[in-house]
Amino acid sequence: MPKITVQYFAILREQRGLSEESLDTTESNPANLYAKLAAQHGFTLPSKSLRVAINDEFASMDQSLKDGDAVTFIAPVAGG
Amino acid sequence: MPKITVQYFAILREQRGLSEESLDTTESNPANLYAKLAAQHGFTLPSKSLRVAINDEFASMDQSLKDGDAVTFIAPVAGG
Amino acid sequence: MFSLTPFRIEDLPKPAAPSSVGATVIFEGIVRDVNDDHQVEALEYEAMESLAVKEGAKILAQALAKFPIESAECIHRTGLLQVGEVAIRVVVSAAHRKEAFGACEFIVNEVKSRVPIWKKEHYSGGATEWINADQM
Amino acid sequence: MFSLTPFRIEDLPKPAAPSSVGATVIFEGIVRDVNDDHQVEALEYEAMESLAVKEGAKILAQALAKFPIESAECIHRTGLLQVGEVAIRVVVSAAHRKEAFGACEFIVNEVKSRVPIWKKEHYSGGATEWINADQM
Repeated sequence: MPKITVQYFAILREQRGLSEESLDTTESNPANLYAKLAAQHGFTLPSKSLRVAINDEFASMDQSLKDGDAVTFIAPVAGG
Repeated sequence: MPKITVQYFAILREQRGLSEESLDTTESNPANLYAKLAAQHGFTLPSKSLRVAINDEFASMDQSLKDGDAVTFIAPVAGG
Repeated sequence: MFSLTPFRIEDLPKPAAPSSVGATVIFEGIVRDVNDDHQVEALEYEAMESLAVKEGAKILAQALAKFPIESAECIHRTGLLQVGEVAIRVVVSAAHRKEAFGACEFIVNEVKSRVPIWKKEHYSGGATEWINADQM
Repeated sequence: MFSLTPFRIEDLPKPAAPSSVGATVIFEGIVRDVNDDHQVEALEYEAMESLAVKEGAKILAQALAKFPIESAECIHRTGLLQVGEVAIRVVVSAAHRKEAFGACEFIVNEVKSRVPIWKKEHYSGGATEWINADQM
């Protein structure tokens, strides 16, 4: 089963209660992975408001995940 | 005859060779006064490119001049 | 240069401009005391540093390609900031002012909408709230 | 405050902003080394001080009436300036950035077109020229 690292920042970090975790998962893409994690941990942000980064690059929510990927779900930003 | 003070700045100051002079003049307004001074001193700026200040306030080129007025012909500005 | 920094931006020197520069426009985004009628005591910024620095550099490169400017820099703070502190500074230099203004505003807008930095408001009374995280 | 000053603008402190300010936009107009393909060595600014200060104050008042901003300041140097020196600085503070940018650009444009300040370029080789005084 592919091993994926998930990083959390800001509201997602607080709702998850940690900054990073390693998961063995069969979810095929970030969208499915987020849906599963949201159900498990009660994330309040809907999937459509998120962007995702894979290995520190912006990516698509339906990009295939492969073993070793680092996935970051990016809540709506608010810099400045 | 009304006594008028004329102040010169920048290119007009250089072309006149002084910063201020007192004139006894019968010219009725700044436009006529400038025409006379331009002919006398070879000012290169056409009257239509100038603005005028009377007693440190912007004024019209056809405002009547009265005794004691301080007149400044304002070449096109170039601040900043 | 796009950088995230823990230092007070106010204390950093501004970049020196080459002699072909005729206009510099500087934007400073400052923590203010009120937002949506809430009394703000402090702001907490959190960044995904790896991607924020990359995305910030991309924005500056886009500004340099899109506008005839000489240089563009952006510094963004992270961590807890008090009211009155500078959270972001953008400095753009150009031969002429119109492009300096345009590029500076472009960079600020893009940073605010694209760079993975998040902001949590701390209100008087102790409540906190992540900005933009509720109304999607 | 609109002021003409003989000091180096770079050495003056910037005004402190009240806590309701979220955005400060600063414009600096700098003496650059080339204009219309002429190699510029220095610029000489001359002002009709009495009227310039009055007209400058009027422009700032107009900006404060036209834009929802908190404060607006403008300093303009006079005398001989070398390449790289700041000739004019405009500082606008507002709750929000859009208005700070708009008001700052408005003030710069108005000062350049209305305030009685003149500029003489000194070229390498010794020639000089009053700007805007030839093509009317």
